[in-house]
Order: sequence, then structure tokens, then C-alpha cells
Amino acid sequence: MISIENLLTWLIALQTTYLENKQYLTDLDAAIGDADHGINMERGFTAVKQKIEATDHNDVGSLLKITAMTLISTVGGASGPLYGTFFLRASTACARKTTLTNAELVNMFDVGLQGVVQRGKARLADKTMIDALTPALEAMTQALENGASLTNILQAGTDAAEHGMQQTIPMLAKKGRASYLGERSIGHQDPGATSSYLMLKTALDVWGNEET
Amino acid sequence: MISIENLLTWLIALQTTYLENKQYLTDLDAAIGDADHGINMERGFTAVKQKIEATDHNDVGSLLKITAMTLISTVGGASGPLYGTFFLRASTACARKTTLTNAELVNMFDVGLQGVVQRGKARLADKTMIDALTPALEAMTQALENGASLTNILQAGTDAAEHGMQQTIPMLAKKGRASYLGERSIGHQDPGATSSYLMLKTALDVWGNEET
Amino acid sequence: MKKLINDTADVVSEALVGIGAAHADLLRVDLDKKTIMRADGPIQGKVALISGGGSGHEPMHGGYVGMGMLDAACAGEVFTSPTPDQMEAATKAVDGGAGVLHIVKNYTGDVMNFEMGAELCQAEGIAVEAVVINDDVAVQDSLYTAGRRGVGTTVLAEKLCGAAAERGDDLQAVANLCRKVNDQGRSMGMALTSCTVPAAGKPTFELGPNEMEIGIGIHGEPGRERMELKSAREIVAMMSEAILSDLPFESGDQVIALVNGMGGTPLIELYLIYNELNQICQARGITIARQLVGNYITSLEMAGFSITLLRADEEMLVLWDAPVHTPALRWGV
Amino acid sequence: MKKLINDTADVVSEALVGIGAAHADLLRVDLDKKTIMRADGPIQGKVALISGGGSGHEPMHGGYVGMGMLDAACAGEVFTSPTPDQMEAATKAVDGGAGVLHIVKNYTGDVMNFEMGAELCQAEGIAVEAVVINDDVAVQDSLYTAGRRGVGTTVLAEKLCGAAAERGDDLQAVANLCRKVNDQGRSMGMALTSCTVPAAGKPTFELGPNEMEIGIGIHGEPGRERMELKSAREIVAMMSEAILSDLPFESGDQVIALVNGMGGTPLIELYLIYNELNQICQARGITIARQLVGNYITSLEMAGFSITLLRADEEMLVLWDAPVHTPALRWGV
Ligand SMILES: Nc1ncnc2c1ncn2[C@@H]1O[C@H](COP(=O)(O)OP(=O)(O)O)[C@@H](O)[C@H]1O
Ligand SMILES: Nc1ncnc2c1ncn2[C@@H]1O[C@H](COP(=O)(O)OP(=O)(O)O)[C@@H](O)[C@H]1O
Ligand SMILES: [Mg+2]
Ligand SMILES: [Mg+2]
Ligand SMILES: [Mg+2]
Ligand SMILES: [Mg+2]
Repeated sequence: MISIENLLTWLIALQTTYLENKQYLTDLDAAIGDADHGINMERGFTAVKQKIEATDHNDVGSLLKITAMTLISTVGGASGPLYGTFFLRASTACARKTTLTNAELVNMFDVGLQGVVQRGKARLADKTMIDALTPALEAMTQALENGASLTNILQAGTDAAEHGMQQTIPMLAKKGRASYLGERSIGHQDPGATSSYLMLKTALDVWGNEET
Repeated sequence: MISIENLLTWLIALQTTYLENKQYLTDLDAAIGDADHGINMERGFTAVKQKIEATDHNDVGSLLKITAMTLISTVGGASGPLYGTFFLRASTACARKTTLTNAELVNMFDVGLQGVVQRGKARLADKTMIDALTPALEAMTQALENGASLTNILQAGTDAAEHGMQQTIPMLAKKGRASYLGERSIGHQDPGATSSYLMLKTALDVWGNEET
Repeated sequence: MKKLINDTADVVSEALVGIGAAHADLLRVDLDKKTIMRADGPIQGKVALISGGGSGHEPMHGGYVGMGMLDAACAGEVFTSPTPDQMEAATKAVDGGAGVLHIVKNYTGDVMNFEMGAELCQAEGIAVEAVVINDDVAVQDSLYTAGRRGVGTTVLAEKLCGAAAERGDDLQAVANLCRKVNDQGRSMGMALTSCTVPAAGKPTFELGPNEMEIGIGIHGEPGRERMELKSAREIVAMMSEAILSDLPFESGDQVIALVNGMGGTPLIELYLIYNELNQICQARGITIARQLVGNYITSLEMAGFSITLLRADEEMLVLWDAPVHTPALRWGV
Repeated sequence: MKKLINDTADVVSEALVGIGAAHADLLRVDLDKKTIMRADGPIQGKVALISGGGSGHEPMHGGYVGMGMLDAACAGEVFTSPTPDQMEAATKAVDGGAGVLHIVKNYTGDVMNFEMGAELCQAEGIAVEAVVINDDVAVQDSLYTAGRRGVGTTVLAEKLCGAAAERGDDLQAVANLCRKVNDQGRSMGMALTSCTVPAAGKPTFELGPNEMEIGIGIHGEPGRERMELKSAREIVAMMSEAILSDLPFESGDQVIALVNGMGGTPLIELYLIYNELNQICQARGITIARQLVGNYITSLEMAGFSITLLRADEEMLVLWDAPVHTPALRWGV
């Protein structure tokens, strides 16, 4: 069972994650983009942290909606609307909930991913964040169906996201800024796939111990 | 006796001198000026060479006047009017002459130097070309009075110019672009004093063997 | 990183305050929404024009706000698209009842953020049209990719559509003109040096002492090809060939030409480049009817330039010549 | 050296052809004498204004030729004064019978070459007045030295005197106004990077990754002091203190302010700097009545900026607002 507190812990931990990986993500973006992805993510989640720490929360849906709106209005770029849409859709899937079961958690991620796909219109192997998120969702869904524990579900998702992220290296970018590079986009890891992997990895780190 | 041919040889040799020392003079100017003195001198004397090689000459005065007008209209900057005035005044001292005695040669340099002083209004130790030219003139005049040979006169002038040039190193610039540096002009050799030294050195090199 | 700034986090807002103070007669700045607006807006009955994008391309877009051009410009962080709430606020602020045109450069971020901003306004009944500019021939166009970037044609579109709105054209007409300008405009850029995003603190890419990038974007994105530095003549020939053959431009065409500096290129070089471009056009029977030479859509301190050519009909020339009064472009007033 | 040029020897002439082609409606270029002239000159009965200097400071001076400003600009090699024969030819070409004012920046070379050019014209009976601009507070003034350099105030003097000539002031009056502008204008510059003279092929000086030069000239001359890079706030405070205390400017003064980029500084930084300057002036009770923010008197691709303040009376403001139509400054027409 994921409580609102658990969600808060995760969202706040994401700020630390993106702060620590600001340079790493920005360097990845410098190679095939415009050198701001880490800056964007850190700015967004620092704002989220400030916002959600300032008030009390008793509804997962509205917590995620605040997160979404804050990301939308502070990140900008491509990742702002995409992660913003992710959390906005996720929030609708969690409206008026105070806790989430494993199934509801996986569903939340799934609905969020659908939002990203709709907003960005990227397809698998276009070298974007969905190349990390899609296999992660498949793995988590599979683990859930197998009755795995939360830790194992998140472990499966994180591993798949990491693998998906690595798989972006040989890809030729078709969407986002990296697509302008054509052939030269090959050989570089996608920054957005990396930030998506880090999102799951952080969930695993903060929730992995607290068994449901 | 300096013939028109001797003068032509000198003026043409100056082109080689400033071409070979283009970088050196420009580097000196970079330290305390605007990094163009070598470029300016080379451009000017390349134009002079083209101009004077294109016609026959039978009057020292008009040869020097052509040199002056060419320098004035191609060099620009501070050194253009200064060296231009040098040769313009020198030309008036040699009007309708076909040869120059040692005395006439020294007088030519002297009249030229007076022109530089009038045009530039610099005083000794202001860290300019006159810090090379003035001691050179004194040494040449002295040598002439002592009845020295042309080679020895030029050797005396060249040595004094070289010494004067080196003496500009510790000077604080009061005129020209280097003066903007104030104290920071100290410790650098003046580019114009250097090009003046090279002018005498070239005369020594081309005339030093041809005794009068 | 050497920059004339205070805190990297404050660069955009402090520059916004500066532009507002320097052009108080023309502009009003909403610091909260990082938006520059015409001081005399909203203009009742006039179609309003909004553009925006990441900062670091100055004078674009804030320098083009004013009579005869934009009604508002939304500023994002450096090289980062502004956010939907900015576009929403700007759209509401400038709407004079005749609808609002969003001029959007084709970058995934810009397109999505403007889209979300427009959705918010349309939900409240404001008529919003969006035109996406995608004129960069350095990028291969395709239905299955993000497509071509929006670069120099954006400036020309803002001028021409601003004039059309000023004379009273309705939203559809202004939007159609914008699409036509986009259809007939082509650009390409190159760089001698990278630029440094203030918050990143180091150059986006590194170029060797004898290298250049051809087909560069305006956000320090690497270009399509890195090659040995060539003469201006060869570079302009290469770039104009790519531009001219793309539309294609043909003998007899009249064009508006923009020779644009990326921010760190001296004007003396831009005029030298214009000379090369002009000769190439003349040789092909193409007449440069109007031109801009200078820094109009920049990438911070990047050294490099871009060329934009727009095939212009008589109507476009009339709109070009119409009065404009903004910080960066001014004539006829 | 990475530059967008062909042969280093041709940079100035090719740029001149470019500026002539880009502004054929305004300008006529004499390539032989490397001079840019008003296409509609000489204007009979109007005092003519000529300026000039080394190239590499674009848009100065060629970009200021046109109605309401200069009648001609003589271009030297990069950072090298033009020659007397150029000034002679230009003076003769633009004289409309009311005499010619030479606006000369105080550099030994410029002063001597203009002097010789003026002497040649005066010998032929043309009335020539020369005013030497020396507004750079970074240089100590003294009777026994070359004195202060001429920098940003030159641009303001050309605008104001051009307007005075246009309204019919006679040569003495225009020259006196020019002296007054020079007396009341003060400037100072700084650099983050050196520039590279094309023919020299390498940077004039080297600055460490965390160093800046304060009191820089516009020819890549090193400044008076090298120091660690500071924030824009501290730099502007330091430079405005030097400027304000020199005249001195006082509470109640109205000024025309120029925040000028040296060629490689992005506009976003210049606006940020303007904000700092504006705050300092406000705190001192000094009103910035008019302003320019941009690249107006540059040093090739140097990164850095200069500030110019001119104490302006009402007449100067009227002259400032008067119509001007040149490649670089245009309003009221
Ligand atoms: N159409 C898209 N669909 C999904 N993800 C995308 C799309 N376009 C870009 N991205 C993701 O966004 C990331 C870049 O984000 P960011 O650098 O913050 O934005 P920007 O490219 O505007 O600077 C890319 O690495 C990619 O993963
Ligand atoms: N007033 C002056 N009198 C004599 N020589 C001068 C004067 N001003 C400058 N010079 C000389 O000119 C030299 C610089 O010449 P150059 O670099 O060609 O001109 P610029 O300074 O205009 O670039 C200085 O090194 C100095 O010797
Ligand atoms: Mg990015
Ligand atoms: Mg020099
Ligand atoms: Mg970005
Ligand atoms: Mg010089």
C-alpha cells in the first residue's frame, strides 16, 4: 500500500535525484540537444518540492495534480509538457484516493505514459523518454500479474527502464531536438529516457524497503 | 656618394625588412598598442616598392616625395603620417639632386626627423619612434663631423637607434596608443622605435659596403 | 564561463527589467509571467500576435513587440520554451476581441507548450490560431520526425503578419499569410564557436581551432556536419545552394533576405557575407528586394550566421514597408 | 583565427561593397577611397559631417551615414586610421558650400591623418572645422600625453550634430555643439575577451578564464587594469562610478545613455547591464531621458561593453528626437 506520505517522499526525493544528476542529464543533452535537460528537471522538481511541502495533502489525485501544474509552469521545453502531462493524467487516475495498491500504482504509471505518448506523438525507438517508460511499464505489469511484491515490481520496472535507456544509444532520433542531428544522433544516450529511468529508480530507492 | 640607385635599393630593401619583421613589429604593438604596426609598415612599403619600381627616377627629391605620398595614402594610423612626413620633409631637402653626399644624407635624415617631431609633438622619452631617431641623428652628426666613412656614419646611427629603441623598454608612454596604458606601458619596447631602428639598420646593410 | 550577469538564475528576469526600462514608451513587462507586451495594448478590434520561445535569441522575440509587429512575447528560460500559463496569460492580456495568432517555432517543446496554452484559452472562448514556422533546410523534413526547425523566417513572419494585423486583416487572413510566409521562406545557419548556456556553465559543444559546424540550430544544437573552416565565399555558396534548391527559388524571383549574426559575429563580417549572397542571387536572376543585415535571431554569444530567403510577392513587400515601431525594428514612424 | 572572410587583405573592401549593396537606397560607396557617402549628397547649403576611423567598429561609422547624421564616413584598414587623401576626397565630395565638420576620435593616427586631410582641403578654400572627441575616462587626461581616447560619445555627437546640420545650423554652430557634446559626454569600456585583427591572425591579448580587462579601448588595446571577473552589478557599479564622478554628473541631470556591446556580447547581457545602470542613475537622482542599448561602436568580436553618459539639455533632446535615416539608426522617417 502506497500512502500519500510515500508519494510525498518520492516526489521530494526526485528533487534530490535531479539535483544530483543535473550535470549528468545536461551533459547528455549537450551531446544531442541543447544542454538544458538536467537544468529543466532540477528547476521543475525544486518547484514541486517547495509547493508540496508548503501544504498538507489528503488526496493523491490533487497531490499529483499540483505536481503536474507546477512542472507544466516551471519546466518549459519538451520535458515540461511531457512530464506535466504524465502527472496530470496520473492524477486523474488517482482522484480522491488516499492510498494506492500495487495495481493502482502500476495503473497510475500506465495512464501517465499514455499521456506522454498522446502529447509527444513519439513512437517506440524514436529515441525518447518513452523508450525507457514503455518497457518499464511492460515489466511492471508483468511483475504485478505474477503477484510480485512492490519492491520486485519497482525493481523490474527500474531494470527495464535502465535497459531501455541504454537501448537508446544506438538509435537514430526521430523526435525531439536530437532528431535534427540525423545520423549524428546515433551513439548517444537520450537524456529524457535517462530522467525517466531515474524517476523509477528513485521510486525503487524510497519505496523498495517499505513492503506493502 | 649616394646615388639614386642606392636610394632605390634602400627603399626596396625596406619592403623586405618590414615584410620579414611584420610579425615582430605587430607583436610589439599587440603588447602596448593595437597589433598592427608591422602590418601597417609592410603595407606601406610594399606599395612604395610597387610605385617606385614602375617608373624611372632621376631626382632624389621626387623619388622621396613619391615615397612620402605613397606612405601617407596607404599606411594610415599614427605611423603613416609620421613616416610620410619624414619622407616628405626629406624630399624637400633633396629637391633636384641626383646624388647625396654623406652630409646631405645626414641632413636628409635630420630634416625628416624634424618633420616627425612637428607632426607628432612627442618629446624625448615619450616612448615613440623619436627615441630611436633622435640619438641616431646625434650619432650620425657626430660621426660626420669626425669625418667618418658612410659605413661608419650608418653604423653609429644604427647602434644609437638600437640603443634608443632598447631604452624605450623602461619608459612610461606619454604619446601614441601606448599612453592609454599608463604604468602598464612600462617594460615593453616601442614598436615605432623598432621600425625606425630597422630603417637605419637596412640602410647600413645595403649601403655599408659601397664606400663613397 | 565568462558572462556579464549576476546570478545565473536571474538572467532572464533582470534582462526583462532592463528591456522594460529601456523601452518604457513602447513596452510593458509582466515579470511574473515573463512576458513583454505593447504598452498601448490590447488594441480593440485588431488581431493580436504572440510569439515566444527560449531566451538567448535576443532581440527575438521581445525586441519585436510594438506597433506593426508583435503584441506580446513570452520569454522562457535560456533556450527553453516558455510554459503554457505564460501563453495563456499573454493571450488573454492582448486579445482585442479579434482573436490571437500564436507564431511558434517548430521545436517539440515550443509546439507542445504553445498547444497547451492555446487549449487553455480556447476553453475560455478566445479565438486562437497557431502557425508553426519550420524553415530550416539543414534538417530533413519528414512526417515521422520532429521536422524542420523554425529559425530566421520567424522574424520576417512577425513583421509581415504584424503589418497585416495592423491594417485590419482578420485572424484567418493573418494566419494564412503566416503560413504562406512559412511556405516560401527557407533558412540555414552555421557556427564558428559554440555558445554557453548560463545555467550550464560550459560550452554546449567544442569546435577545433579550424573547424566549423554547418546546419547549426539556434540553441547550440550541433549541426548536421562538422568540417574544416572554409572561406566566406565557399560557405555562403554552400549554404545558399541548400536554401535556393530547396524551395526552389527561381530566376525572376524577388526575395526578402536576412543575413543574421548568431550574436558573436562582427557586423563587418555580416556585410561581407551579404556581398557574397547578393552576388550569388544576382547570378541566378534572383532580386533581393529588401534585406536585413545584423543580429536578429541569435544564440547568445555564438559566432556564426544564418541566411534566410523569403520569396516575396508585391503584397509582402508592401507589408514589409509598412510602419513598424519596436525596439529592434523601426521605420516609417 | 576563425573568421567569416575571404582574403584578410579584402575584408574592408568586401564589407564596403556589402554595405553599399544592402543600403543602395541610402548610400553610395567610393571603393577607391574607401568612403561611404549619402546617396543624395552633397546637400546644397547644409553643413556636411564627416567621420571615419579604422574599420572593425561597425556600425560605426558607415552605419551612421544618411539623413540626419553623417554625410560621409572614411574607412581605414581594421583598427587603422584612414589616410588624408580619403578625408580630402570625402570632404570635397560632400561639401555643399556650407563647410564641412570633421568628427575625429582622439587617437594619434586619426588626429594626424584628419589634420593632414583638412589641411589639403583648406588649401583649396573649403571651410573645414575639426572636433576631436576624447570621452574615455579610463585614460588619464593630460596636456603632455595623447590624452583620452574617443569612444561612445562619438555616436551621440554624430546624431546630435547631424540633426543640427539638417535643421540648418551653420558650421560654427554645429562645431560648437559637437564640442559641447564632447565636453558633457563620458565613457568607459571593459572586455571579457580580446579580439583578433584579421591581418594579425591571433588575439591582441590573452585573458585568463576568470579575468577581465577594465578600461579597454575599442582597438583591442589592453585596459588600465586586469582583474578577476566580477558580477555585472559590481562591474557596472565600478564603471559608472568612474564615469559619474568624472564630469561630475549630478542629481537632477538628464542624460542620454548608451549601453554598447563590443561585438561579441549577447543583447540579453546588455539589457541586464542597462538595468543595473538605470538603477544606479535612479539612486543618484539622474534621469535617463533617452537611451541606446546594442552594438553601436564595436571592436570586432570582442566580448565586453561600454557605457556612455551624456548630460543633455532640452535642445539636445530635441536634436536626438529629430528624424534620422541611416543603416544603423532610424526613426521619425
Ligand atoms: N515527442 C516527444 N515525445 C516524447 N519524448 C520527447 C519528445 N520530444 C522530446 N522528448 C524527450 O525530451 C527530452 C528533452 O527534454 P529537454 O531537454 O528538457 O527539452 P528541450 O529539448 O526542449 O530542451 C528528450 O531527451 C526526449 O527524451
Ligand atoms: N605623437 C607621436 N610622435 C611620434 N611617434 C609616435 C607618436 N604617436 C605614436 N607614435 C609612434 O607610432 C607607433 C605606432 O604606430 P602604428 O601602430 O602604425 O599606429 P597606430 O598606433 O595608429 O596603430 C608607436 O609605436 C610610436 O612609436
Ligand atoms: Mg534540452
Ligand atoms: Mg598600432
Ligand atoms: Mg531546451
Ligand atoms: Mg592602428
